[in-house]
Amino acid sequence: SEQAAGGNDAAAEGACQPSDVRLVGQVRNESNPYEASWLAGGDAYAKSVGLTQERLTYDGDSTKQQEQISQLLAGDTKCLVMNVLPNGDSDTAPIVKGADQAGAYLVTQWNKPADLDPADHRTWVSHITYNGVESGQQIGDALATAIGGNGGIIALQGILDTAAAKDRFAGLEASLKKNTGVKLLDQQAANFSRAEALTVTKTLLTKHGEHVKGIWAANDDMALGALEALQQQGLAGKVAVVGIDAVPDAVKAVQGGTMTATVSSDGAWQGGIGLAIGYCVATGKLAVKDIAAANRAFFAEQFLITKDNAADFVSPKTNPADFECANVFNRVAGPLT
Amino acid sequence: MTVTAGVTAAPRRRTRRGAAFRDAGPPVALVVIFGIFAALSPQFRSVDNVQNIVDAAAVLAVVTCGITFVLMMGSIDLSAAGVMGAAALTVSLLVANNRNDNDFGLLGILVAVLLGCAFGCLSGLALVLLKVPSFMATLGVSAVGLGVATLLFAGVQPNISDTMLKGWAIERFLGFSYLTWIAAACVLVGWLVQRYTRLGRYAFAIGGAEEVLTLSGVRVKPYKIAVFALAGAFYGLGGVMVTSQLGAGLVQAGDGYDFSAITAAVVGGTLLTGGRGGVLHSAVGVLLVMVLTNGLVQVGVSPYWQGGVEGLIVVAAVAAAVIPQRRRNQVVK
Amino acid sequence: MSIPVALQPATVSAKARPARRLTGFMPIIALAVLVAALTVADPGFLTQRSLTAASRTAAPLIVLAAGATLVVLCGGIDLSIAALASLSTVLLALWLPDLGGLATPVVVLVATVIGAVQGTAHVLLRIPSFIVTLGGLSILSAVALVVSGAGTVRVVDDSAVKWLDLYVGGYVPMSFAVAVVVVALIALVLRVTPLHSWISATGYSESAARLAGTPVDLVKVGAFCVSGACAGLAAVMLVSRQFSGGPTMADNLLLPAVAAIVVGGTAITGGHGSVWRSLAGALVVTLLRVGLPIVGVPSAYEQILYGVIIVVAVALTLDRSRVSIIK
Amino acid sequence: MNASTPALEVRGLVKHYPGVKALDGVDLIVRQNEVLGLAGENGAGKSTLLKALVGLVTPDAGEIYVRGEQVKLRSVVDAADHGIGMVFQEQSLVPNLTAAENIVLGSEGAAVRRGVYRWDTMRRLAQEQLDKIGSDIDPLARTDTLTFADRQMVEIAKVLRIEERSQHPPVIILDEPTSVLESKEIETLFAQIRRLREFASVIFVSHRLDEVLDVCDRVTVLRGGQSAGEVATAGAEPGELHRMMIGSTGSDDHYHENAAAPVTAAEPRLSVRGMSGKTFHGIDLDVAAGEIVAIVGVHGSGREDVCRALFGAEPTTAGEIRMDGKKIDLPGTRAACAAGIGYVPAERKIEGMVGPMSVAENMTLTKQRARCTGPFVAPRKQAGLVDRWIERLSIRTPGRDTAIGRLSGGNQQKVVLARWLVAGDIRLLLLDHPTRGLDIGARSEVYRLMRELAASGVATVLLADSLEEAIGMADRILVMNDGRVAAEIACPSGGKPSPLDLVKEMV
Ligand SMILES: Nc1ncnc2c1ncn2[C@@H]1O[C@H](COP(=O)(O)OP(=O)(O)OP(=O)(O)O)[C@@H](O)[C@H]1O
Ligand SMILES: Nc1ncnc2c1ncn2[C@@H]1O[C@H](COP(=O)(O)OP(=O)(O)OP(=O)(O)O)[C@@H](O)[C@H]1O
Ligand SMILES: O[C@@H]1[C@H](O)[C@H](O)CO[C@H]1O
Ligand SMILES: [Mg+2]
Ligand SMILES: [Mg+2]
Repeated sequence: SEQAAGGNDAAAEGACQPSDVRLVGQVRNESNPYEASWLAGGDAYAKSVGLTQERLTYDGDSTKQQEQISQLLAGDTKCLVMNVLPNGDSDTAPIVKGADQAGAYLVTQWNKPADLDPADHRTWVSHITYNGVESGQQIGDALATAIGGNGGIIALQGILDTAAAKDRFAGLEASLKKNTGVKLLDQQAANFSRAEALTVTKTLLTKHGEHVKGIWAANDDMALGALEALQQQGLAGKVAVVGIDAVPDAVKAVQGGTMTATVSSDGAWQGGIGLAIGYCVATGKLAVKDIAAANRAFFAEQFLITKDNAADFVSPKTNPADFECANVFNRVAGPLT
Repeated sequence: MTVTAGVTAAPRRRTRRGAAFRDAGPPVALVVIFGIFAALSPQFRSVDNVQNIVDAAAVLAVVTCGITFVLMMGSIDLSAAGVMGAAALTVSLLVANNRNDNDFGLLGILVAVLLGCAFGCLSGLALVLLKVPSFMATLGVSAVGLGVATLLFAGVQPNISDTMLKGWAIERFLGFSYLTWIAAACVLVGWLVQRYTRLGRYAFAIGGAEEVLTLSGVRVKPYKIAVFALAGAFYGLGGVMVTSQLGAGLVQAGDGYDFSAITAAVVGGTLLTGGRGGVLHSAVGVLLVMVLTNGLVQVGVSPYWQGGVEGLIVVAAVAAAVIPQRRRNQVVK
Repeated sequence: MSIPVALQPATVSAKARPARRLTGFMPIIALAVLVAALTVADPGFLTQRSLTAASRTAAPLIVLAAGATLVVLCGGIDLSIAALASLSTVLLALWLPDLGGLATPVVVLVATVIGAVQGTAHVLLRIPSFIVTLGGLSILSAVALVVSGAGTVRVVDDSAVKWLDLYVGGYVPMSFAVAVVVVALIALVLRVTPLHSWISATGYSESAARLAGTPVDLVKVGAFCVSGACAGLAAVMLVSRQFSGGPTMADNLLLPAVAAIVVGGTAITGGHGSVWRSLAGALVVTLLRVGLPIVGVPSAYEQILYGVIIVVAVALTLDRSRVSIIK
Repeated sequence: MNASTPALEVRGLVKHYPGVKALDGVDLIVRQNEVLGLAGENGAGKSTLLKALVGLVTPDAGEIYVRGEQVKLRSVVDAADHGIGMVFQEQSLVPNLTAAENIVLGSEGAAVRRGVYRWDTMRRLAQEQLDKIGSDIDPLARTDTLTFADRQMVEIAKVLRIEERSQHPPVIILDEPTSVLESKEIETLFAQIRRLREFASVIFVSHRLDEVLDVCDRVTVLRGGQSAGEVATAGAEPGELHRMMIGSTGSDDHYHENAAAPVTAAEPRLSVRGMSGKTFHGIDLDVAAGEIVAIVGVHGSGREDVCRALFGAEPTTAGEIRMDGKKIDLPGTRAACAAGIGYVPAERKIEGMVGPMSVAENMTLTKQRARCTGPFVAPRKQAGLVDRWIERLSIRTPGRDTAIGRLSGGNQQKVVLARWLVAGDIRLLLLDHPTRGLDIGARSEVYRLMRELAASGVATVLLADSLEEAIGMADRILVMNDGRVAAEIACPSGGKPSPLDLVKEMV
């Protein structure tokens, strides 16, 4: 026989009482600022509609994420809304399949294989991400400008087998093609980790010495680790550093001039918007078939943050209006490419 | 009542003491590997880089120092990651920081170290009272430590502004950072404890023949707990040092240190079955591991392969070190 | 010679047996207590669907733990199982398009061979299994990273592994059934052949076993082979539920697998234990991993509870009469 | 305390273990300044009684009096405070500590102040103890670098710390201290015991009854956990003791020399040419079917390693080994087993048996085929086989499923021997101290067994426990000295050499 797990029928779509909706937010852990702000954003949204968000964290462990999802889907799924950060590209497919079968409304963020499309699914309402190639290129360009278009840089890569790491590095390569005076001296993986970035940077600094004029990091955590390394080598302020995520410490560093640029990823908004989209569909305020194809999988708006505009991002304020059913797609920057 | 000896003192037979041949393997391996990298890469052999290697070894050296005492007893300790995380958060919230108005300076550091000590006690108690094998007891304690760290983290990254603690990573003395000197002091203290205190010698003896200690009327349990507590204190200090390096208290401060420390200790010649090795052995092991990680980057091995090559060399180094000691009916677990 | 030492077997059975039997059932008791506690915390937890999901979830962990149990029984440890499983998911995903149904046995075979290589290195080079397999872990991870191109390998046509996602009798996940069959098979083979004696003798006292002519080296290499094969099979299960292979997919299952073995009551020092115990242990660990967050324990407390419960569980299940010194 | 108060008195001591009554109301008196012998068969309860006297075993009933005062001994420290100390049956030193540390272990006194070692003081304290027994061991040598005999000396030096600890004359307990010593070392030990008697009381346990009679003033015999009587040693005969131990008359000819058949086989069963290894060089050795060849030599003569090398458990660098004319390669113990070679190691506890496993499993560990049908274990077949051998060797065990670790030493040894016999395909037996720690009865049975095996054509290489044993059992004796065969002495029934003949060649 086929499946034990039952599902809701499609006819039930949009038939939920607002008070029956179950909101679940799942991220890797609560121990980094970015994901903590995500969950906080989710909590705030849930509160605004008189509900509470169930928080799930899986320690960056793919198998644990799957296990939690299947256990979740084995419970009451009638009005279940999930806002999920899949650990890696490969984790999205089984989550989508499980949600589909159980009839749970699902919004995924960041990671998704290119050939998997929400439009082919019933309850996978939307996939949201930021354009990694674009952000990688933007900070690459900013870095090139900061070092005067000439000189060596080193790159710190994220976890090698994630789309975020690959896209951002592809963006850097595009930027390098444009800025021919800039030379990539070395690239090492520091796994999105502040501590690893510190040691790797120190090693690369001794390896390349004076030639290092800039450091490109695939996220802010690594950029902050690289900043510490510079400080310990007495090079703080002499080498330009760029990152991505706009975590508060990085924005402050940009403001203070120790970092050159970062790109906004708005954790609090991400935590709220996924739940909002699902809630609107579950309660019938938004019908899946009415959602434009371009909004089923989209890049969210992101901004390059430099010294000029850093003040605006020091404390990212989410606007409750963003989460109203009519506005949930306000921050769409374009369809996935 | 003592009766004076009826036999006159016999002239002492001399037995050779001091460094044994079997201990020579790891230092030789260290020199060889260093030599190879030095030949391959001019940057590698630069003074700056040697300083960099030693500086980078500081935290691992402190953690390995602690784990060595546990390994000498024949137990194992996987709690470093959790304990370091908890200590990192604790210290970053107690010294001057961006989250609260605390500014306890050294006292805060002391509290973090004592917290590590307390976690070590927990592991020891679970082993001694509940009779849970240390592998599991310390794994459990690590989880508890991470949980406590996450609670303290509470969503906002604590950054430290305490100039002394930050200075540890930045200020230098004779070319090496203060952290490196702290690590050197730890190794020295560890060595003294190992050689000149009952705690250290009993840890060594417990690994050699625990049942004999009991037969001699030694109560082993308090020493076991004390060893785990001592190790915990070293991890606590390790967490503080990571915080100094990163300028922030991270829940992940101890990520990966548990297995790296065990690897370093074993590469240095400490046996997992206990009763052999020591703090100096482990210090050599730490340097060996750090030379490898640094050297592989310096000679430009692809990041994809670095872990694999390192694993291969570690296995080869241990294999080479055990060759002189191979016997037919030797037990290798 | 007649010596009036009291030898009535009656005394033995009256006093020792029930206690022994109770410790034998401890893993099951721990499991039952845990399910009860979770149900109290969230009455909705104890449903057929929920248990079905949990057993499906547990399947790869059971298989991984069962295989590694043999190595532990021999007195060693295999830290490479999870990395080997990750590599196997990559290989399976890469080979499925060309080999189809044949890919599964081929991957299991390759994993077995990798296990054999590590076992051989351990016995020939006399390096502790902890170090060999720790080295193996990094090497296998590097290989997985390289052959996968450091990314996920999608399985578009999963028909060859789909059978593992079916349900037996509508309720029992096929993967769980397979896991139970694997455990039963290993247990049966051990029970009806001299292998059980050989493995326990090796684990309790390697030197005595060797001098009694036990093929200690072969037994150990064999244990590593089974451990490898099980890692391969666990990988197949993961691919069937994940529709892809990834170079780090199973990495985080290492510590849970070891925990499952120890929570089952198998002595980490070797000799005493069984694969059945590991099955129960794997279920306990799975329930802790998924149960705690699902019944609403917040993340930080979840870790604290996990640490405490797992220590208490081991305290309950370990049969101390069989292990003289706990390290 | 007046001079007639016993130093130590035990009344009605009882100790149960599951399935066994180890002590069943034992009474014992140890007078001041006497050496009391304690004799009894394996499993009679000697060690259990002695452990109760040092607080390691808590008796279920009974009283202990020290110098007339009733005491409860809760731990070794407790016993030491009452002046009672013990050298255990199995060596109990920490191998990776120095001799000095082992000597002061548990009562470091001035050698450790506030947890900090004072190596000089420690060295001096240890030196004082070693001087007492006239040993020239370096106190700062690691214990595992010492010879077996030296380690035994360290144990005795250690137990003598009692003197410093208690204000009273100590009671020193020696549980089978001689079973691992050689005759010269035994002489030294006895001198020490006689010296101790000057100021202390000693309890001495040995299965060598002549020794017991030699060094003790009085012997108490235990049987089945009860006191079976006592004998003043002056003028007593071993036979008399033995009778008390077993409750009936034993045979006088322990070695069953009459049962020895002349060796007739022309072709040697085992033929070794030029075998060399780390500790032995150019060994030539022939053993015929049905022949018992003993190898004698002092510690370090290399005979143990020769024995292990023949079993493939010790690497060789040169030489050739043939069984029945067929060359065998010995990469490991498996090949030796397959060639019909069996080995009984001296270190029974560590190398001979797997303690937590059952008698049945230990007995069938090697010859699995004997208990299997095809590749499968046949429980019925195994039960029958094991029970048959339990009966045949009169192994005293609650049952075949009892863990071997819970049997007495002699019975453990019989199980280990039986391991090689269950399949009936043994051709060469290598016996390394097969009677170490066995009582006379058990020993006699092992000898009978060796005779039976020889009669059925099994070749035997014996590393005997004593020269007498070697002479009594062997058809031929090889003397090893410094890794080489120094002499070969024929030893036929009726034409036995004297121990002196052997000693001449050994040094
Ligand atoms: N005079 C001394 N001062 C301080 N410690 C001593 C002294 N003599 C011996 N020791 C201690 O005794 C131990 C054994 O001494 P020895 O030098 O013989 O062994 P070792 O080969 O160093 O042992 P290992 O290889 O285990 O370190 C030493 O490790 C040391 O701690
Ligand atoms: N810890 C124990 N658990 C169970 N039974 C035990 C234990 N210790 C001793 N026994 C049993 O108690 C009895 C007496 O043993 P004990 O060791 O005192 O004998 P012994 O006279 O010293 O023998 P041997 O001469 O072989 O050393 C034996 O039957 C033994 O099996
Ligand atoms: O946490 C990481 C990084 O911070 C990055 O911003 C992308 O998302 C996750 O992979
Ligand atoms: Mg040394
Ligand atoms: Mg005894």
